[in-house]
Amino acid sequence: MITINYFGNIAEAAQSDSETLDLKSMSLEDLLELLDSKYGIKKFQFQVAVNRKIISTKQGLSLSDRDEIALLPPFSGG
Amino acid sequence: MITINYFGNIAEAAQSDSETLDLKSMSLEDLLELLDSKYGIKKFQFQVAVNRKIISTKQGLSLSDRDEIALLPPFSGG
Amino acid sequence: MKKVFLEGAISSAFIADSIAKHQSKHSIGAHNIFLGQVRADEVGDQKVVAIEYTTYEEMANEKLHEIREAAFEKFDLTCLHIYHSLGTVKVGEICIFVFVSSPRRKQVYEATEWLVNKVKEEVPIFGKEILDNEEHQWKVNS
Amino acid sequence: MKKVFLEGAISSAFIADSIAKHQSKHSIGAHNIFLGQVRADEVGDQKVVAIEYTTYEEMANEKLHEIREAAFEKFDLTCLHIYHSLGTVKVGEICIFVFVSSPRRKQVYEATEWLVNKVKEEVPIFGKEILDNEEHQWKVNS
Repeated sequence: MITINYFGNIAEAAQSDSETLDLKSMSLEDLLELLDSKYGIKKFQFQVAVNRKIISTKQGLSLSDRDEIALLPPFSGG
Repeated sequence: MITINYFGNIAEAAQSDSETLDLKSMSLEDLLELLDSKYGIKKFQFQVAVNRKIISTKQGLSLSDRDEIALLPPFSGG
Repeated sequence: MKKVFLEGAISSAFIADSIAKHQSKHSIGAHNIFLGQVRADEVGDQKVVAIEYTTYEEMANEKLHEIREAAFEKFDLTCLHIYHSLGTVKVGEICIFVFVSSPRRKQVYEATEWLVNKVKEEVPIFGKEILDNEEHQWKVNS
Repeated sequence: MKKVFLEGAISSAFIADSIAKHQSKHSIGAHNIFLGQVRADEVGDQKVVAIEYTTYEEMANEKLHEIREAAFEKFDLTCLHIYHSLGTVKVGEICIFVFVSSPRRKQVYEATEWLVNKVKEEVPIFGKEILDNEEHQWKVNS
């Protein structure tokens, strides 16, 4: 099971703050394709965090069970 | 009449915050000599303000009636 | 882990209380405080009336911990505090409070500036600007 | 002429009140505050327990007016406030409060630093450090 957290305008598009997908493993690339087909996320600017660390989406990462993914629009604290 | 204001360690040496001298005019240099003979002010580090502006003591200034002199030790606000 | 996130605006009473708590620390000679206040920015013919803040709190707390540690390495500080609002903060109210204390004043300004920039750039906080007409837009830091 | 000199220490309630007064100014986005606190410095085997401040008030007010004007020329500020104690301020208490507000944060740190340095260097204020044993020495800024 993979948890995906949504924030800002992506949470609006997903109409949810969070969901879980019942997958044992998947590449990050495939996950992002899947989410784009569901919510059209590619039109947004965002970074990806895996287990609360920002990672490059180009490094061919494999996600595994219990990973926590977050799609993070540009930070705008302060 | 010339007013002289003392601050910090110079006020301590003069045992006063302020005094007036009944003079119509005098050079600043002579005034400082007079004050040194009374209070030993030359052992202190200080600047001189005439009418609330800091002036150079080397410019041969003549003081006149109603001038307000101040002997200012190093500033230590804050 | 020090608590950073507060629900709603940061009150001047809260700030006063933080200041007062430092009066028993007699090695401190200088404090610097940054406060961010919500501005009534114009957006077309509308105005911002409030910002609603959300965060990815677990990640934000990890990041804030790193930022704190790095600040103590980088600057000569006695203590530092960072507070940020979550939820609704109205125009004129305070949404971020960064508080740095040191024996001497030299580094406090730079330390505060560095901390505020780090929080804005590296901590996952998201601001939703609420407009007059109840529409909204997502805040972008400049 | 704005009032700068206050009798005794500057309380956290006074600071909170100053902050709260700015909440109606909706163009402000950033505040920076500097607070100077009396440190228990060691002097031989004695410690500083308080500082007694005096000033040449007429000259100080003229100088502070010049400094204010120059700060508004130099930095993009909405408002600025400077307060300094006279009389006795005990260890741990606050003796100077400089408060700068601006639409944006960029310049506020530098503006505060510049103002604090100007006050220390150019305003005729004199601090008498009172020691444990009731002796004193005249404060020298570093």
